[in-house]
Amino acid sequence: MENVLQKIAGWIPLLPLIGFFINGLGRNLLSKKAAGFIGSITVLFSFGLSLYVFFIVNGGNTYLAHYFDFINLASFKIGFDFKIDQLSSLFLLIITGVGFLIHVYSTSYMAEEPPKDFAKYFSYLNLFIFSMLLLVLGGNYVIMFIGWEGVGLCSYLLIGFWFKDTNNTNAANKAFIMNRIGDLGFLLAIFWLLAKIGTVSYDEVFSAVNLARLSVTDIGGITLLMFVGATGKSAQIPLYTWLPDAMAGPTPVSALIHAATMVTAGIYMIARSNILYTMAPATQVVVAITGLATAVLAATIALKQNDIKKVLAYSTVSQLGYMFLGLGVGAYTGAVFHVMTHAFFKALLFLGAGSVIHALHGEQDLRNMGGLKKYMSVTHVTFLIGCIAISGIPPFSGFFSKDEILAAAFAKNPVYWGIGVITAAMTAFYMFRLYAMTFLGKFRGTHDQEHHLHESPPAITFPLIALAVLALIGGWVGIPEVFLHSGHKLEQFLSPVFAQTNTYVEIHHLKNELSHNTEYILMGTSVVLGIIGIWYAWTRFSKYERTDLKSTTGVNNLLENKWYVDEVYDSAIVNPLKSISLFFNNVVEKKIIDGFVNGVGRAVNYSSRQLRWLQSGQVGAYVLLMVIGMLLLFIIQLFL
Amino acid sequence: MLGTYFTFPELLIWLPLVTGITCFFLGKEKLAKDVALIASLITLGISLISLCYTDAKYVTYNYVSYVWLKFVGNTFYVGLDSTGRLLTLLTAIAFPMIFVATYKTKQQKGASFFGLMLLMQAGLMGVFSAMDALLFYFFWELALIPAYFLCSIWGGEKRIQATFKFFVYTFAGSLLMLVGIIYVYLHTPGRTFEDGTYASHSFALSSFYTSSLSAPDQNWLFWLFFVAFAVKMPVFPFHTWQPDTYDQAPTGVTMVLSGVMVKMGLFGVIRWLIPIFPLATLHFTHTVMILCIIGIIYASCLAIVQDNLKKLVAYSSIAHIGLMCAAIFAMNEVSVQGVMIQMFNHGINIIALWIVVEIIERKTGVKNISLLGGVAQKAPVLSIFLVVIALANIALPLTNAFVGEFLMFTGLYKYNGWYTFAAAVSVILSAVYTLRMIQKVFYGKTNPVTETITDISLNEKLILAVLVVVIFVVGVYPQPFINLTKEGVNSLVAVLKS
Amino acid sequence: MSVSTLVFILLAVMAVGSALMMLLSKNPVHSILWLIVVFFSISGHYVLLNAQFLAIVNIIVYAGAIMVLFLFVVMLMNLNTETEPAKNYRLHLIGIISGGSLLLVLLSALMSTNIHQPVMMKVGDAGLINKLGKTLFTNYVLPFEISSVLFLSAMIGAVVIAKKN
Amino acid sequence: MDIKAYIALSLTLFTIGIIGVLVRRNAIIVFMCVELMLNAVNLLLVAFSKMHSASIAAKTSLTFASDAQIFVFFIMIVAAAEVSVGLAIIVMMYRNTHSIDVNFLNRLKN
Amino acid sequence: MMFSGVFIKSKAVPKYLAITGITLLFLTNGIELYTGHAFVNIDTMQMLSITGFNLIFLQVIFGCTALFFLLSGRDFEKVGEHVGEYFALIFFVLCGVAISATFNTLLLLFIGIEIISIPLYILTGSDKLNLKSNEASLKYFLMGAFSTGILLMGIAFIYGGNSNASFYINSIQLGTGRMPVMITVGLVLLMIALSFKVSAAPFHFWAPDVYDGSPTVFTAFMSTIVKVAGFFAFVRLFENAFGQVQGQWQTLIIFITVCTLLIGNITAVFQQSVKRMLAYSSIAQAGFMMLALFALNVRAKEGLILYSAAYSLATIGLFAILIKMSDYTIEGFNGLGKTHPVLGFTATIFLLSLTGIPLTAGFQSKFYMLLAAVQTGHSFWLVIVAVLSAAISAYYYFRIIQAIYFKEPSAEGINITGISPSFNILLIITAVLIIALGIYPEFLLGWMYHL
Repeated sequence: MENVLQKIAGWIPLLPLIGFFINGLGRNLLSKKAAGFIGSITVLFSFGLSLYVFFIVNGGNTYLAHYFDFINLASFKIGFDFKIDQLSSLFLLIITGVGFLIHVYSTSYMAEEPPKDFAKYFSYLNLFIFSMLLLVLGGNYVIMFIGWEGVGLCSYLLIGFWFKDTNNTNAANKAFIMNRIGDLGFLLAIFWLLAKIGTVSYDEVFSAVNLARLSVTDIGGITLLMFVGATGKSAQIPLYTWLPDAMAGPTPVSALIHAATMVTAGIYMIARSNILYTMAPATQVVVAITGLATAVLAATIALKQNDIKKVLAYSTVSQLGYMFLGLGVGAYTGAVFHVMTHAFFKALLFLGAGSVIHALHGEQDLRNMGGLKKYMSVTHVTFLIGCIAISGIPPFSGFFSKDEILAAAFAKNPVYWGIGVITAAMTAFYMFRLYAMTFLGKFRGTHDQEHHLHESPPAITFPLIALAVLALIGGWVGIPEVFLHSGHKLEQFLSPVFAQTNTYVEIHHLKNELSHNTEYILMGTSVVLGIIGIWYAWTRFSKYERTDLKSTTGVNNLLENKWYVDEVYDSAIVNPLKSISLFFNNVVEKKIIDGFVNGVGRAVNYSSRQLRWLQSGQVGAYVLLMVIGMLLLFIIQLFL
Repeated sequence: MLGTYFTFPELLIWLPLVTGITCFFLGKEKLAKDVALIASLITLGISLISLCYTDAKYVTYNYVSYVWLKFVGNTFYVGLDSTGRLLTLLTAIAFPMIFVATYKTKQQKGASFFGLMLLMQAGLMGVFSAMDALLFYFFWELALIPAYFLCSIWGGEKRIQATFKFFVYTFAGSLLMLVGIIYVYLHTPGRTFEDGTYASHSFALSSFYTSSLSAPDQNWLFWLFFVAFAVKMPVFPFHTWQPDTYDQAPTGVTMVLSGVMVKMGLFGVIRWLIPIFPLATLHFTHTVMILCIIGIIYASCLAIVQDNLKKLVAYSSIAHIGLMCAAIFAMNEVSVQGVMIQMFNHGINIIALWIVVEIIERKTGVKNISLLGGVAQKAPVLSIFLVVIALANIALPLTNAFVGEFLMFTGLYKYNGWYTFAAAVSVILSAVYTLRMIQKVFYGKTNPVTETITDISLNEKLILAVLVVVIFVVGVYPQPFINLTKEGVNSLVAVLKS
Repeated sequence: MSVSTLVFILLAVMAVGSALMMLLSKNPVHSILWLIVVFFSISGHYVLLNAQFLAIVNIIVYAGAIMVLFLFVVMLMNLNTETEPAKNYRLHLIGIISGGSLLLVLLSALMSTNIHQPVMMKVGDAGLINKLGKTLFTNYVLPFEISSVLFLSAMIGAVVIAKKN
Repeated sequence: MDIKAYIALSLTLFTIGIIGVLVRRNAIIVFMCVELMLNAVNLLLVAFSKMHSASIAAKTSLTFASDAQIFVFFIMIVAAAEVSVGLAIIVMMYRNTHSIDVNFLNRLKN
Repeated sequence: MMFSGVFIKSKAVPKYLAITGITLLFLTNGIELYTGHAFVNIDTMQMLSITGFNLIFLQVIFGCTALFFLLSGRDFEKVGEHVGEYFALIFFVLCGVAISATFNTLLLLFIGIEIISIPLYILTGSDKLNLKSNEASLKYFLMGAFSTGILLMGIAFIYGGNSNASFYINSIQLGTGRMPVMITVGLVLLMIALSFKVSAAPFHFWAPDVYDGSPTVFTAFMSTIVKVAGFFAFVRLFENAFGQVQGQWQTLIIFITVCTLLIGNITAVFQQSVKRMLAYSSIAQAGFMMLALFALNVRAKEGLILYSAAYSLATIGLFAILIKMSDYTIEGFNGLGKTHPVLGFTATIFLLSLTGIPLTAGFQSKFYMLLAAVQTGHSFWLVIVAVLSAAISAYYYFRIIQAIYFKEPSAEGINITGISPSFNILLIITAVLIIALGIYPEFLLGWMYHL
């Protein structure tokens, strides 16, 4: 069993890698069909393997697969290990599953690309799957970091996929650099761990012995640095601005990387090191507040966006905020749960949006859409499901996960809950604003667009349907206690992962239980607020007409310009860096240092020119100088 | 035969030296080119073979010593320890790469070009295998002089001034080192030679290690040596010769300079500075580190605003070297191990980077980032290679540089967290300038300059492919290299423990 | 205050005085003549020191040969009139000062010490010609031989230089 | 008679010679000043020889004392040789430039 | 040995005879060095001391002179028609060198130096119609005579202070503790006079002008052989006579050394004429040789031998090339490497050696000097000054190398006359000698300990 697991676990990431190589090297030879097929099939296979692994793990046995020594020194040893347990297997399913659907979707969505780029696209996509799997499978932080940077690279490559346009490449650079900042935090955390306890493998780090060796400041510092990493990857304040720009990439990419999988890496990491966070309450507060703030901020911005993908992007950011809130208040299961559901409905929404954009030949502005209901029914229905799910209306999946987080937040601090619920309402509002502006009313686009309007091909609709189903039922694995005793299958499934935390919580009595009534009340309020949001959006935008008069109240500008965060960053960080570099280059380097070096040479030249005048060419002068020299010597010798 | 008549270090030194001298007399460039290529390949073969004989029982294969200058107790004493082995391997790899990569580029008086190149190789080999201070100094200069001529004869338009600065700079540095060597020499115990003659002092490395130097002496001698090495590396305030020289030198030479020659400085620190002046080292660690870290950030910032592709690479190299130097002075097993492996990796990466830069410059005739763009459309293969190499240069995981930098940072962190934080900023900055370069050069729309550019030829593909393979092999499975250098690391760390 | 002392002082004053005159006189011929006076007084000193041979040689070689040679050259170039252009007085001042201070330094150094060795006067046969002759041709034969080389070279040199071409 | 007197005297003459070399520009005069210096040396040497013969007359033979005088003799020889060459040079220069001002020829400088 | 020198010089004959003469001299000297006893045994009353040290030095001198004759013997005709006389004068100088290398009494030192100087006055002025030459010889003569006066004054005081009244340099009574004032004064005067002869600052002023003014052939001769001979005399005198009170006069030496190094190197930087530049560089090299005087230990003596060989060879070779050239400015060398590869290459070797690049004789000599200086164990900063000035020297030497290799030859090319194959071969031989000395100097130094 063990070595079977080892082999299988090895093959899961290996298959996409192989796909990457085939597509990457043979991209001039492969036809589109072949490339797409290879790309998808490899992922499909690894999805199958993941399922297998999942069932084994569900059987209760986890396994640490050691392949070879990555780095092996006297003072520490980093193995190339895979950790196969509940958490990783769950993520495996999400990644490969959603990944596969999106591959299929892409085969049709990217069809216009020339075969070369088509193959390139799929190779990138496979590479991404590979790195993501590495990230979640990694048996220690270093392997996780390898995947961590790998996904960053892939998102960079895919955002800049259409690199002829400088905006895209700018967005790509921004994404990579912001991620890099986060990665730095992560890296430093790893150094810290190595310096303190000389190991990075999960099992050893979380072993009681090593935890005992870590002081409070250590844990606090390490967790904070890791969280910095998470903010980079998962687009939290202050490093979230890259995600909206990342929408420059192809839509499936946005669905896969920037909604379903990569951006949840941060959550995965924190969930993975849950015990550390549980032991660092200060960090938890930071995480919770950051998450909450991000959720609110992003939601507010999303209210005013007119680019369909931008809206979704901001909603992603805000949902991620939710997850972090969950992590911050210790509801790790809830966070992971939300990751899952979010993966379903957000991928769905993005793909739906993609389908719309595809139908409108790249039109992304909501104001030029509307009334698509009658043209593309499948997309419309699935999209609607997605919207309801995200708005947290039971029994759709979003409800359960979001509710769990909110409940835990309330348990920790009612204020969290209050803000969270308001955000939820906003979410409902802007999602349905989006829905209404897209599908309701009458078409506001140009005529030939209207002419070509059509439902998307099956390759696109099939994933939509699949995801819609998941978005609908995906939440039922986590039915809260209040409804159904031991209905929370997911919690039971994941409990081994969070066992340490739970025991710790037990010991220190950190958990304060909520009575069932309060839970009912909370749910009720959130649902009601959600519905209010939906209703308001419906009434306001179902008959939306193009109006050129812009409402120019301060708040409006603020929101439309995303709180001017980008501008602030530019003026606070980017430009200063540029100017100081220029200063170094033009002043310090050229003038001071090099100036000094050349100055020495010039000094020699100058003194040479001066000394020449001693050589006056007149015997009298020479003798005089000699006599003075004699005088000097005598004085030195006789009187000194 | 091996071990009795010949030893690896001798072969590695004499082969390039002899072929180099012969090259001068082969009039025709083509012929000289081929001879040089073959010779360098044989050298590579030898150094690869030598990897199989690292074991202690092969000591006669790896070490040899003849009496040379009896009066001053100097011997021709060369040997391959683990550090030296790694760097000689790097040298051996570098030259054939360069010869193949620049195979197409014609230069007048080619024969002497290749002759000088081989002489330089001999010098480098000598530096890395010399076990005698005077010998070390000889080779040190022997490596410098050909570089000077190569740069000044075949360099760019401002070559003479740039190279001259480089020369005087390094020459002054090494003279100071010479004085230092003499001073230490006079504090070494006497020795009797194989043939019975007695010298009151000796230049042998071993007796240098056992020299009786008081702490105050060490403190100023340290700087005499360090300046020489710092100029070569170069460390922050002594670096100004480098960008100009790299910019002006012919690319083949630049590859050697940046790929191998800078390692001379690091190597010198590892073998000649720290073990001889342990007290002073401990005393000045912080000073040096702060210099290095300033250098890292400073150079990275400069790299951000460079328009000249070559200067950009030069500054990035300064940043990397600064990190290595800092890591050496952190002086724990991890950091030194990192440096060892990184010396090799940096060599590979920067050479690969230069090859790409050279191709671009040759194809477009410009080296200004601002004038380029859209190359990726015209030369996709080239751009893929560049992206890979550039990412290796910024130490992305699974590339070789990641291993080195990871270890160095870890070790540095063990030494002092704050330094690590400061130095690690370069991780971000390096991403900034590298991506900027990729974007400006390869992405975007094509312009008149890049319209006509064609993709790379087979031999270039071959070389780059080899290098990329090395990059990934070391990046994914670094353990063999770590084992290769372990012994050296331990010995060095042991010196500092005591 | 013996008579010899008196003579010494007289000769000393004479030597120094005439040396100064030699220095100051504008006309080369005059200064040559003054120099001859100096030589004579120095020879006087030799006599006083009972080194007759040197005294004689001094007169013959210097005053006789060398000075005449000088005189001859000067006449040949008929420089007897004032030819030296207006001098640079600042330079002179510096020269005199430095020279004087050199003298002062040396004197102060030498006089401060307590060397009070008497100089044997009017006695001792060291300076007599037979003694010198013996020594010269026994102990000092080698330098004597070598000096011939010197003369030879001087001769050839003079020829090379002076020969018209 | 104390040796100091002689030292003083010859040093004075010597310095006068030096000053002459410093201040005069007529080559011949300068040369004469050099001769004066030599004579000062001669005088001093003779004085020293007598001094020594006074001090060590008792102990040893006086051949020592005559060393110095021999030396003086050689000095004269050399001086003579020098004069011949020197005057030749001066004459040559006069031939070419019709001047014996030492500063007249001033092509070589810096 | 000496007399063979005297003997040959007496008939003034053109080049070939001279060469045979010098080779004869070389051989006799060599044989004597090898066997250890002279041909003509004459009782010199210990006025000459024949030791391995002196003999090896003379060997070097004669060797260099032979090479000098071979390389630039032809160019004597350029100067004037008295070729025979020139050779004769050079032999006189050699005789003087021999004396001043082996002298044992102050008298012979004085005479030796005079025999060196007087012919040099002539040689300097031998280009009679050239005013520069005249000026040079006049300056040289006047200042030389002046320094002779100082030398004599010094000797006089030494004699006066020497309680056992003699001129033998090893019999000077220095007393215990601080040496008597008269000796001190004499010593300083001697030091001044000899520094003048070896053109050490601040008594170097004559050197640039004289070297520049005199015919290049003779400049080559006197800037090398004569100078090192002066040094040899200097070192021997101060080692044998005042060795044990070194501490009392080292300050002066340090002062002189530093002045020489700095003034020589720095002033050389700006020179445009190679000839004049070499004059200054010779001063700079003198500064390095002064280090031997500063150290006065075994290494110093070995270093001095090595230095005289290395420096003379390189400079003679360089001058031999320079003589062939029409214009002496650095631009004159432009593109020499292209038009005359052999000349260019050898010139580069010579320059590298002068700079002190390893594996050339120049490095070994500098290395020995530094070694000796450091060995003294005090005033280390002097050594630092020395190496820094060496770095400066690289600056001006390499300007010529740059001209040779990196500059394009001027349009009409370089007009160099009278390059015979034999000349090239000789140059190469010289270069090879330099390299050989650089690789294995002990081949030469071993002879020191042969006797």
